[in-house]
Amino acid sequence: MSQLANKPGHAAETAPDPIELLRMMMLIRRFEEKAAEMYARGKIKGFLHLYIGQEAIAAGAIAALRDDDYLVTSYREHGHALARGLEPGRVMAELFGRETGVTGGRGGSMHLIDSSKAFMGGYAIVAGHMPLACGLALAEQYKGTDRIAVCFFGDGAVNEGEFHEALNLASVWKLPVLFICENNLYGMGTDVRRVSAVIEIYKRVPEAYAMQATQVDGMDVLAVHDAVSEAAERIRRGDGPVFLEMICYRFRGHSMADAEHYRDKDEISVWRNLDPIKQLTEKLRADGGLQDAQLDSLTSDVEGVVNDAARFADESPEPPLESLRLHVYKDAADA
Amino acid sequence: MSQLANKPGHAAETAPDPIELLRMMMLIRRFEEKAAEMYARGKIKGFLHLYIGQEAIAAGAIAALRDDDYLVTSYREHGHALARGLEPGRVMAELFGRETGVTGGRGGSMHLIDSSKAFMGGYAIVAGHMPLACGLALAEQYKGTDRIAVCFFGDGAVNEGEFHEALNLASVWKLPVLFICENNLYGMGTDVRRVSAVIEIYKRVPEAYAMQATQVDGMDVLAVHDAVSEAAERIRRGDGPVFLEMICYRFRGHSMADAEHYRDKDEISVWRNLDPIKQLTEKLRADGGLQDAQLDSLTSDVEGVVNDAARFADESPEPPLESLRLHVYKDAADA
Amino acid sequence: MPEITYREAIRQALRYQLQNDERVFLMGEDIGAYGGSYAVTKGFLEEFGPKRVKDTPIAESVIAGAGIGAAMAGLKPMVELMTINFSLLAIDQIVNNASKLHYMSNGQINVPLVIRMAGGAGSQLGAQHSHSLESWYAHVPGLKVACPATPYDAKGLLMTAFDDENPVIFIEHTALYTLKGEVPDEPYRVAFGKVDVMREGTDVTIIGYGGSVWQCFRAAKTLETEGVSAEVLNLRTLNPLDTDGILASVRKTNRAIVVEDDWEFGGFGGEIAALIQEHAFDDLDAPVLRIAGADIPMPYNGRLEQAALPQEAEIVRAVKEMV
Amino acid sequence: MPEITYREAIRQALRYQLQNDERVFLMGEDIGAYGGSYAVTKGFLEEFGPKRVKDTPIAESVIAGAGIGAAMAGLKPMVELMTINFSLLAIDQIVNNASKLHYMSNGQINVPLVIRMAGGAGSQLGAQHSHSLESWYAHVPGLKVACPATPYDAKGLLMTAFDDENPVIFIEHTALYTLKGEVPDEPYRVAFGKVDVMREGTDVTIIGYGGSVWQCFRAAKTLETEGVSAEVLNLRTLNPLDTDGILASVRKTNRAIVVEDDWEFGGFGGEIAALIQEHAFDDLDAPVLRIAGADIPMPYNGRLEQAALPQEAEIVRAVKEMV
Ligand SMILES: Cc1ncc(C[n+]2csc(CCOP(=O)(O)OP(=O)(O)O)c2C)c(N)n1
Ligand SMILES: Cc1ncc(C[n+]2csc(CCOP(=O)(O)OP(=O)(O)O)c2C)c(N)n1
Ligand SMILES: [Mg+2]
Ligand SMILES: [Mg+2]
Repeated sequence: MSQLANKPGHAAETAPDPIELLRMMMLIRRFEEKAAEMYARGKIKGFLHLYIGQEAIAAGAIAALRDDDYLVTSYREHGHALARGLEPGRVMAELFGRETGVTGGRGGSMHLIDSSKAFMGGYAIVAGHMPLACGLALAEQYKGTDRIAVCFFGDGAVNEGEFHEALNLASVWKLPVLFICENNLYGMGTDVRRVSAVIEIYKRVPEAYAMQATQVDGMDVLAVHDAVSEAAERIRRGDGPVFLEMICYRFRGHSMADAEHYRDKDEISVWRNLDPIKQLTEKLRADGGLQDAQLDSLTSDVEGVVNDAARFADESPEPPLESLRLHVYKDAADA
Repeated sequence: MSQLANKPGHAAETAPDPIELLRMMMLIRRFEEKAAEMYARGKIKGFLHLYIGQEAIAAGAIAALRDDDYLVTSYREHGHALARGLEPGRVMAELFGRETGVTGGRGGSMHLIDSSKAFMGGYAIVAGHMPLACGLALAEQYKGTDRIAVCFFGDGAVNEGEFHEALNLASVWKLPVLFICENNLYGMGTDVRRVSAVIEIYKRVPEAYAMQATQVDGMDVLAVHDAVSEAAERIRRGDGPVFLEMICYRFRGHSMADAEHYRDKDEISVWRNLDPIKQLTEKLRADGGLQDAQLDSLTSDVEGVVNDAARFADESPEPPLESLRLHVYKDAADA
Repeated sequence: MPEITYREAIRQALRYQLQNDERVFLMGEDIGAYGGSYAVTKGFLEEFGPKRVKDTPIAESVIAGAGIGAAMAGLKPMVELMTINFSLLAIDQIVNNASKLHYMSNGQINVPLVIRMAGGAGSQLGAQHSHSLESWYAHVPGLKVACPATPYDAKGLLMTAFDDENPVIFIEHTALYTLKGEVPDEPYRVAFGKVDVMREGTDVTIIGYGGSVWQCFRAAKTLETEGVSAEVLNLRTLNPLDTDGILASVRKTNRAIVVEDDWEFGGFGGEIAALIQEHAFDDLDAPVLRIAGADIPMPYNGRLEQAALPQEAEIVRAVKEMV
Repeated sequence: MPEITYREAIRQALRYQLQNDERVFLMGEDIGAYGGSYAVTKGFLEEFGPKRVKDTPIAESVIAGAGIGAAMAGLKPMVELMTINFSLLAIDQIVNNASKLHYMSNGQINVPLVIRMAGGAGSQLGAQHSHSLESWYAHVPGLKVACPATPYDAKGLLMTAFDDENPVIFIEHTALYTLKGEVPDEPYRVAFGKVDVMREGTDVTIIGYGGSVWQCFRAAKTLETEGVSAEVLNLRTLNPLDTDGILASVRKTNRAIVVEDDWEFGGFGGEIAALIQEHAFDDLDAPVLRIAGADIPMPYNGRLEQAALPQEAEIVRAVKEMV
């Protein structure tokens, strides 16, 4: 089996650096705002699903994982990609559909992929990536490594058949998968209460799948980090899959096309008060762990990164027309 | 809505007649034995899945339902068909593929259908009929009747995505469906313990789907009858779906093609001792509710019915070749 | 006649059905509170209430299956699967139950169900959201498949779909929702299995369906300026297919070209070409050509996407080489 | 050369792969303790252990998806979906993930996955268990589709499938498992995308794949006794398709007929007919004909079932009318 075993990745299961978490959340936020702006200017097309409001989850969870732990996620995945360290410029270029994008402009916003960073993709079929997470985990279990696979998905995915099939298989085979449900209370315009037999989603898991499941405050990046650290450690030990429900809220519409008739202003403003960036900033300031100057420098740092990303994307060439039929099949010769 | 509402069917939720239940179980048993014989003689082809060992469930459950409650079930459905009162001759003729069969020889063993008796079919895609049960129930809820839909399926179906989607929808919409899982401990050669995250299947239901779920001794026809009566009443009242797990055992292989390497003889003989027909016979004899003469007459009665059925089937013509392309589409003119 | 959009035309048919047939109800993801992902059912929940307009969980198999079951019980459900891409998750229900039950039951049961879905590409939605799989559904006996290309067809075909006693797969092209055209206010039907000769011509027959009809139409106009008279056929339904109508046109023009968004290899264009050469072999002055989508997963980039889709210019070029 | 069955030939390829490539494992419903529903993997669990031979729950989507995921992570899974009928429940995984990931990832990821399934009809399994949907898979860019017709092909094509870096849909015909033929003991490959000229002839080209090859072959023998020299092509793979090989034969015989079990309307035969008439129009002395399954759900009754499937006699009759 030696040829198969990967060298262990960087161990991340140590205490989090709150400033680093703050910076990442700020980066994601600014990146998404910029993406929205670029969408309005017609630089980005198709569907664009912003992660604004949910930054604590990607930032906290991914910081608690090892660099070589596989990530698979949905179409709302810019945050996860940035948190995993994909270059902001190449991510923005992908949204622009440029040759320098992480998938050369082929995938677009919904399909960011960087396998060199074990970022195995954003997927646009609700719950369709959950079986892939099982397979990635199965492969590592087979090879005998201690890499794990982490699967992010929404509250809407929970009612799909593939959710059920994936959780059952992961449990029966004790696969090293961490399931992270980002429950932002809505699947498009559908309130989770109207479509899920049980509203506290994590409660659907332990009895049905004999799997440990916990609810986490998804607006608190430190809580997310802790819960994921603990879960990852357990999974890495070989104790089987874990399910975490992260309660959160998206501050924007489902996609840029959403007129948002289905949520009321009060609800939104309650949640905006729980803004994960605001919460952490306030906490750090109160603790004395963050000075004004430091915050300013983070802000301008992030601003610079995002502006550079947008500039890089805008200056990048489109993929050549001749590449149209490339990579439909992999040739043995490519190997 | 008046044009839609059905007149109420025959109310069956009364005390069961144990002799009638015994007779039905004996009929199913003899019918299946005859079918096996006819298969061996090449009169029946394709797949044949016998119900022997599980008779208490079809007999007990269906006797507890109203005649107009919809039934949908799997490919192991001869017992359900007979219990619902489909003519044994026409059922056997269907297995023979004859014109006089319940679907004119088109459906075969796996697809018995008699809509005039609300027997909405046997289906051969594992769990694929569960959504249909939701739809039938939805229609009656929509029309405002108190008919319910009853869905029979195996332990193997529980891990399919459609199981999950159906249970969730039924719960969210409070559909009048009764889910009856016939847990005979194996899906083909696969022991339920190797593929289900939780072995006591009913335990997978209440927390995940907010649905009442109970385990029932599926070898005890009276227990089955009682559990189904109670569940049906609850559902008919509008209190939403119910899930019953019936623990049982099939005495024969999965289908006629099964070499049965995966079960050991001891296990089989333990279960054969729990034979539902034997159990009820002994109980009734002990109670004085069944005399030898009566048992003999039941035996010969059932024997006669089954022999007649086989003769009827054998003497029936094959469907004419000209009918090949009939009923692919329904013409408005047919209506 | 009033000019309305393709979207509005579909809305009119749905509203008519909801108003006039109590057996009709709508069911699907985000068709109610959200108003439909393409805004087709906007306001319907308010107008008709939650009994007639049902928001479902994201669970395509049970949505389709529950629609089939309700149709078996005598209702006339309209199930929206949002897009053809998601219909793959419901395809077992459609193929194994909806299409077969009438036959399997020897005519006892039928499934009067309309399944609506948006298909097609062109809005940079990437590989998983850009399918045109009409050919798959057209291949399945027991199903009917309608692909409206105009607002007039959209309303008329949908009305006919509701009259049908069989499952109808109704595929709307995403790029057409804002297209305007003349549509009578009153209810009317467009027959299944009858091509619409959108433009008469004598030199070549250009055949399209759904979105591709418009590339055919524009190509025909361009060809006219270059002295080529092209007849344009809008198929309207793929199953039933108006083979006679196609052959009649080809027997007149002696040349045919099929245009579709779907992948060329193994696509529906092959069926049409095969039928034409089989039944009008001696009438053909040239092989039947196909202009279709490139045989690749759809790229996100806009230029690549357009290059992967059939273009007017390609049709013009192909026809000019042919005549 | 030893004579072994088609089943045994598949077993040999699987055993070879399990013995020689530690990345290979098998996964599917009842492939272990039960021995496979067509006994293809009988004894493998005992021989290779549960790590290499995995019995799964009945859950086709996650079986396929887990296979894709494991392939993404560098393994070489062989997923058995039992039959093509059940593959409909996994088709979203196959179409939206397996076929597209290499392209969507711009070549970063590939999915070296073999998906085996039994297809075809003829054993009275009824409407839900009698599909031949090869054409659907052949239509999807990014997938390869192999349909072995002989024991020799079964082993050789399966070996090639394991060498391939792409997802391969490997469709075995249920009626062929007991067919015997000569198969070398040692490993060998049969190339994808090369037809096998099973019989040379000059008057007509009869094209089949999978099970239908044998109807073609028998028809050709009968035709010989009636003075007609038929060339028989066994396609071996539908995607890639050996268009050149087909055209070379048709250019020689000037007539072609395609035979397949699948429904005729919208089936793969249409693609072949379309390609032939497009590229060999001037070589054709008659239209390309198709003999295929009747466009109906499959009836259980044996006589009706046979009437719904292509028969040798029909091929003979059609060829005689053609030449
Ligand atoms: C199988 C499938 N069905 C429907 C859709 C359309 N759709 C896209 S996102 C979405 C809502 C998903 O909600 P959730 O899982 O809660 O994720 P969120 O968008 O809230 O992050 C729907 C219905 C889809 N992409 N895939
Ligand atoms: C979707 C699907 N997958 C696989 C099969 C093959 N198959 C037929 S029966 C069966 C086992 C089902 O077991 P269970 O649900 O326990 O029912 P039982 O046969 O024990 O009555 C399997 C795997 C099928 N028919 N449908
Ligand atoms: Mg959500
Ligand atoms: Mg079972």
